[in-house]
Amino acid sequence: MTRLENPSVSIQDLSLNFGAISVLETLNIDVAEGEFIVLLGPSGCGKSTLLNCIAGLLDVSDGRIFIKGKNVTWEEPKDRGIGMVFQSYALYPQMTVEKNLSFGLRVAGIPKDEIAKRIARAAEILQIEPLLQRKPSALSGGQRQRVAIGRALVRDVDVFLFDEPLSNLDAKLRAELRVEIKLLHSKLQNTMIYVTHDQIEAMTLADRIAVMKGGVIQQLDAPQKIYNRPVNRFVAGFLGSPAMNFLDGRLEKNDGNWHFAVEDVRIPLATYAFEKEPVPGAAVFGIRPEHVAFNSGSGWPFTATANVVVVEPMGSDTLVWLKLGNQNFTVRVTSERTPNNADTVSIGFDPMRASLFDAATGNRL
Amino acid sequence: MADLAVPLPADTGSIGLEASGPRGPKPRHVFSRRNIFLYGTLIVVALYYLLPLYVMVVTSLKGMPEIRLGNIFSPPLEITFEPWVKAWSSACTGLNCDGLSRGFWNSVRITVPSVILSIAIASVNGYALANWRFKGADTFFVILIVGAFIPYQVMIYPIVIILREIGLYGSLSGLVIVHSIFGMPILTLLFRNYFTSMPEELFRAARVDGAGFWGIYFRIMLPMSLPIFVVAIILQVTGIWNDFLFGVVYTRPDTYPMTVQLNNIVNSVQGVKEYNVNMAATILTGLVPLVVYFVSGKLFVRGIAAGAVKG
Amino acid sequence: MSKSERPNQLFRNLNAKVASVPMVLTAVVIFVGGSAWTVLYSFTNSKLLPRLNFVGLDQYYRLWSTPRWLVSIENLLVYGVLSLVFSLVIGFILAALLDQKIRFEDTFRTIFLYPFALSFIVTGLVWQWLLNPEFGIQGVVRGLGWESFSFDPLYNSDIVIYGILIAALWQGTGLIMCLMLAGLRGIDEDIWKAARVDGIPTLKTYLFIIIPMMRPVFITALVIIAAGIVKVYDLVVAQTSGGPGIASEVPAKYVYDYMFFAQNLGQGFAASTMMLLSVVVVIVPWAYLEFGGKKRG
Amino acid sequence: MRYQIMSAALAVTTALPFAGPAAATDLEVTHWWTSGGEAAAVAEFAKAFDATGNHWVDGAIAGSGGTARPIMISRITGGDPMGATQFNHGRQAEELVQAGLMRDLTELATRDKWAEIVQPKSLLDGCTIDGKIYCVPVNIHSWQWLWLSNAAFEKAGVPVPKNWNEYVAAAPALEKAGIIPLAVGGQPWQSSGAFDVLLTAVGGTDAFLKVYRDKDAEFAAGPELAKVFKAADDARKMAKNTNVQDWNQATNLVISGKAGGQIMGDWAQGEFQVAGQTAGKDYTCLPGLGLNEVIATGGDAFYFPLLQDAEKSKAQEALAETLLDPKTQVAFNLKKGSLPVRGDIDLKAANDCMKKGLDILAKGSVMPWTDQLLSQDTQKQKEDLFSEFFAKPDMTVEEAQKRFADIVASAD
Repeated sequence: MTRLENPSVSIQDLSLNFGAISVLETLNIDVAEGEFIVLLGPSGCGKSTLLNCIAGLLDVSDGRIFIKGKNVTWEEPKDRGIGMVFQSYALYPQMTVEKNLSFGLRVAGIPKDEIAKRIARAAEILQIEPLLQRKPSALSGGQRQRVAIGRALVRDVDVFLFDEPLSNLDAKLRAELRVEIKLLHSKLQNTMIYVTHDQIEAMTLADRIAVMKGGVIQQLDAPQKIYNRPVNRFVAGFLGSPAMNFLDGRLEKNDGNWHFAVEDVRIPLATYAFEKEPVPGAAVFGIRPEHVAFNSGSGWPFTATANVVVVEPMGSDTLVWLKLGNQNFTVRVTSERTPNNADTVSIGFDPMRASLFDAATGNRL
Repeated sequence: MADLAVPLPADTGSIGLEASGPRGPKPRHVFSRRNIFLYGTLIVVALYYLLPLYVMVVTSLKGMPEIRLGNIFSPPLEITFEPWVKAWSSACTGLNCDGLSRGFWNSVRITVPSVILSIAIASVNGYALANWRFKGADTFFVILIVGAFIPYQVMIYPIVIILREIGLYGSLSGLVIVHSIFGMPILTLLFRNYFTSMPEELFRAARVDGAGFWGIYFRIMLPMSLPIFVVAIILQVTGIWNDFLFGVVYTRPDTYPMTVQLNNIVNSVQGVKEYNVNMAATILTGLVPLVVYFVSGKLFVRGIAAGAVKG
Repeated sequence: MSKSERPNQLFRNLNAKVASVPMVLTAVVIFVGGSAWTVLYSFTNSKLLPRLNFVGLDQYYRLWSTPRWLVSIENLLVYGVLSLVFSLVIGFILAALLDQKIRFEDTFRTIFLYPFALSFIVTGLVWQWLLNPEFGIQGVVRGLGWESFSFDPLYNSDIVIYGILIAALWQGTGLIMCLMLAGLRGIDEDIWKAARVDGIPTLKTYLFIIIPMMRPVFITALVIIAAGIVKVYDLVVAQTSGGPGIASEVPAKYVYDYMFFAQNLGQGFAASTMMLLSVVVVIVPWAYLEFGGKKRG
Repeated sequence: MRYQIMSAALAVTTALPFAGPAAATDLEVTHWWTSGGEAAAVAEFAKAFDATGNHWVDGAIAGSGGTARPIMISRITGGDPMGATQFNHGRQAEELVQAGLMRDLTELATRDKWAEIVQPKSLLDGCTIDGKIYCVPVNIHSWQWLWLSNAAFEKAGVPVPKNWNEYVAAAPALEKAGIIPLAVGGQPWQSSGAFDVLLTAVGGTDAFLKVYRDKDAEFAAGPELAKVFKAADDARKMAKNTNVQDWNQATNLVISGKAGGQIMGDWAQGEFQVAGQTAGKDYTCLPGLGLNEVIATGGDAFYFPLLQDAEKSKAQEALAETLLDPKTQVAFNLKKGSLPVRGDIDLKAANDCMKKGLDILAKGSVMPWTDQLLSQDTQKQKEDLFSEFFAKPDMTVEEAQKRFADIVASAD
């Protein structure tokens, strides 16, 4: 991978195993100054473990961690210049909000007036001034998470670590706080590393997303890039809702042109940008539901007919579940163009927007 | 729950559907079969549990002639507190005729430091095991738990030797150490389970905040551990107060705890067994743990839930 | 990565290690050391004082040909199985009854729990008194006119162990009930709702849904009861002194009597080694599964 | 240990300047004499010892010797010895002496000529190990007594028996009158002791010695012992309704006329005395069960752990002297119901039963007892056997005798 010039956080060849079980395998990431990185993946992929390693809460088996150019691999968490926000807020229940915010500072022996100044600033930024004298049990979930963020804020650190901070909140609050975190980032310009399994959070917040699976980073890229050009079938399937359509078939070259053959349909691949010169054989063809349209004539490089199975109106748009031959296929269309159940419709798309994967390795072709 | 049977509301006029059907709160009966069975069982069982206490109290208030004649369940015809006075201040063992009073203060002097020391050690142990696992800690813990099952008799002799070698045999501090050792397995287990059940993120947050081993223990964990401390205190107060074996083996007569004195009084039969004095002595000896229970029973149940059930 | 960069492993978590010193000392010196010492001397013919005069397995041959030891083992098995079963069953039933949102729950709970505050010595004395055939329960019932009524467990060799069991259950079920109650309270209300909607009868809900969910509570209760069973001593001493004859002897008492009354340490050590062995065989695998090697998520 | 010695030495040096002649030294004395008669007797020792200017700190441990001995031994071996402690003289303290934990009293004994004053001589033998004297015998206790309640026999309408055989014959009449014929407490040592008494009475002194001194297992399995077991079987049947544990409760059954009699040592006499009963009028005593009038010279003795404190060591000597003092001996033994260890004192105040005992002693019909002959281990096995035998009616006489012979075979 490419190394950044002056990374804020740099992880080099990081490995972690519990006995024989390998949790993280030779990870490498560089995070730029002020960058917002999201670690995304299904549960058990190692994303929280990686975050805990960065925080110093877990001892690594091998590799090094640098923060601000300093090797912190064996440093205590408090000495790493990090602040951390937890999923369950982890507020000290017996302390008031103010005491919660100041605990770390008091432990570090920072002067009282300095503590007061920092708390005032954090409280202002997060708009929690009226809550300072309350106990955590008297706060709502959203307020608690604000306080938890405030605790990281007052530490005056370079790197913020978020461990699924919004997972315990209901959908509405989650959306609100998501925006607040984004604002906070643009205001503070700190480096932030954010763990989540929610792809919307990842897409909306991240400068770059690291999609993880099985302790390995699958792809580290800007959100749009990951969405549009996933490097393998796992990443393609994990991002996007509803998930990308996958058709199992064969890659064939007929008359000098590449085609993807699925059952009796042949999809021309003239517009598709191959990563490298392909070879014929089994492959998977992926296309996102919103990149397919109901055909109202020609103009698409590829068209076919399919049977409607279920129609799901979602308000702004509609999901239509189809059968293309024997394979399931979803299409997202605007609400006005909704077919009826059991209709036969014709569909079309541009293979330029599709992704082709090797059937065996799952890698992008 | 137990409100009286609610009469069906009077017909308030037809609204189209069946007018006389059930409406409003479902009627309930105080004397439903379920309730009779439930409370009946509970009361019968409660009687079984209360019977011995009742007999103890009643007997301790009777004079000896009445005990010889009457049945043990009948209430005293003539209430006398003499057995209590005798048990407390003048029952004899050998030449010592100062009853249980001496043993009471010995028990206090043994129980207080033992409870404090054993809980201090066990809570720190449990905390270290739950949050600061180091290599080999589990092995020691397993040994400790297995130790909870070892009959005390196996250990009496080796401990006599160890105490002799460190020069603490027969002293109060020796006994305090013994109590701390034998209280350790169960208490450590309780504390470990309790601390494990606390959200680990809290501990992580405190570490990020820069608190160390002792900082987290005293400033984060301790203030949150009231329920489990109550359980530990109750278990230890009753356990140590009620101990007989260690009290008799590791102390000398002038520091005998109350239970040993009780045993002495009960077994020092002078002619006829004075059952009323024995019962009074028995109640007096059990009084301290009983009071502790009655005062903190609710907290005990809550603490048990926190420390014993999870993990 | 070169390993030399790591700080000395010994000093990592130093405070935790220092804090664990009492535990480690207790585990190693007292429990392991004391046990090893006991096992070692069980192969000697030590009498009043421990002496390293080895006689091989002689003490064990004698132990297993002593009727009293065999009676003790049998008693422990009977007592152990029954007290385990009854403690769990009674404890659970009481907890289930208390969990019915009844009135006076606190009162009932206190009544069931208070005997736990009393020592075995006290328990033994009270029940000795209640079970005395002359003026105890038997005497009172006979006095009421039922002359042939017979209930004298403490003076009947065949059933004396049940007399001890009655007292032990009286003393110990309260705590088990407490544990079970805590366990029941920890069960998600939704489970009950689901069972009710599905029309599963209460009894079946308990048997097939609730009890399996309470596995950790049962294990804790099991440990507490089992630890008490192996150690049962004071109660027997206070209630029957092992009598009538040797009918209510238990292993822990055999150990104590032979070590101190008979002044035959070797024999006492051999008996305690057998107890230790059975404890280790049963407990260690369980303890290791339960507490060892388990990683936190 | 070393610290203790040092601090003890320190205590001595600092204490010396202040130690005037009147300085009272506290000496803790442990014993298991806690019943009414016993406590009254031991009070005599305490009184006499306090009169020497020292102070008797009473360390009574209730229960029985079996409960108390382990505690005493733990304290001596644990490095926290008391000033003096009771044991039954004989083999109980043997190993403590061999381990050098007990004080050698030979010097004192020679000075005070114990060899001359202690009667019978065998008593001092029990205190002697490797030619050195380690204990002070304080009394002679003999087990071979049958105590009978005159009131009970009167109620049953039969004459008070003169010996064991008549007693067995009178049992049905007693039973018919609602009286327990024979009281045997539940504590194991009582049934075991009762058997030994039957062995001397029914089998004779020689049989007793052959079994316990010579450990003749073949003899123990033989027909002569079968006779004794037959008698034990009678006793078992007569005792089956005794529902008490302690020996003095059993004695109390006799005192109150609820039981016909009890086989118990002479210490039972103290209980009759405390209850205000008179020998001959209210109760009858039959030494040797009326069959074989001998006195076993068992008894109690005081041992003195080796102490580092010079003051306390001196007090130990004062206590030893006090214990053997003629006046104390009389006062103590009258209360205790035992016989004095000195032949040169006059027990005018002795009651009928004690006089019977003194006569037998004077005739020289003495024999050693199990405490001297058997190890505690063997005695415990014997106790287990006989307590089971007495409690389990379905245990056959033959089985009991076989197991008895096995114990004798492995005895030491």
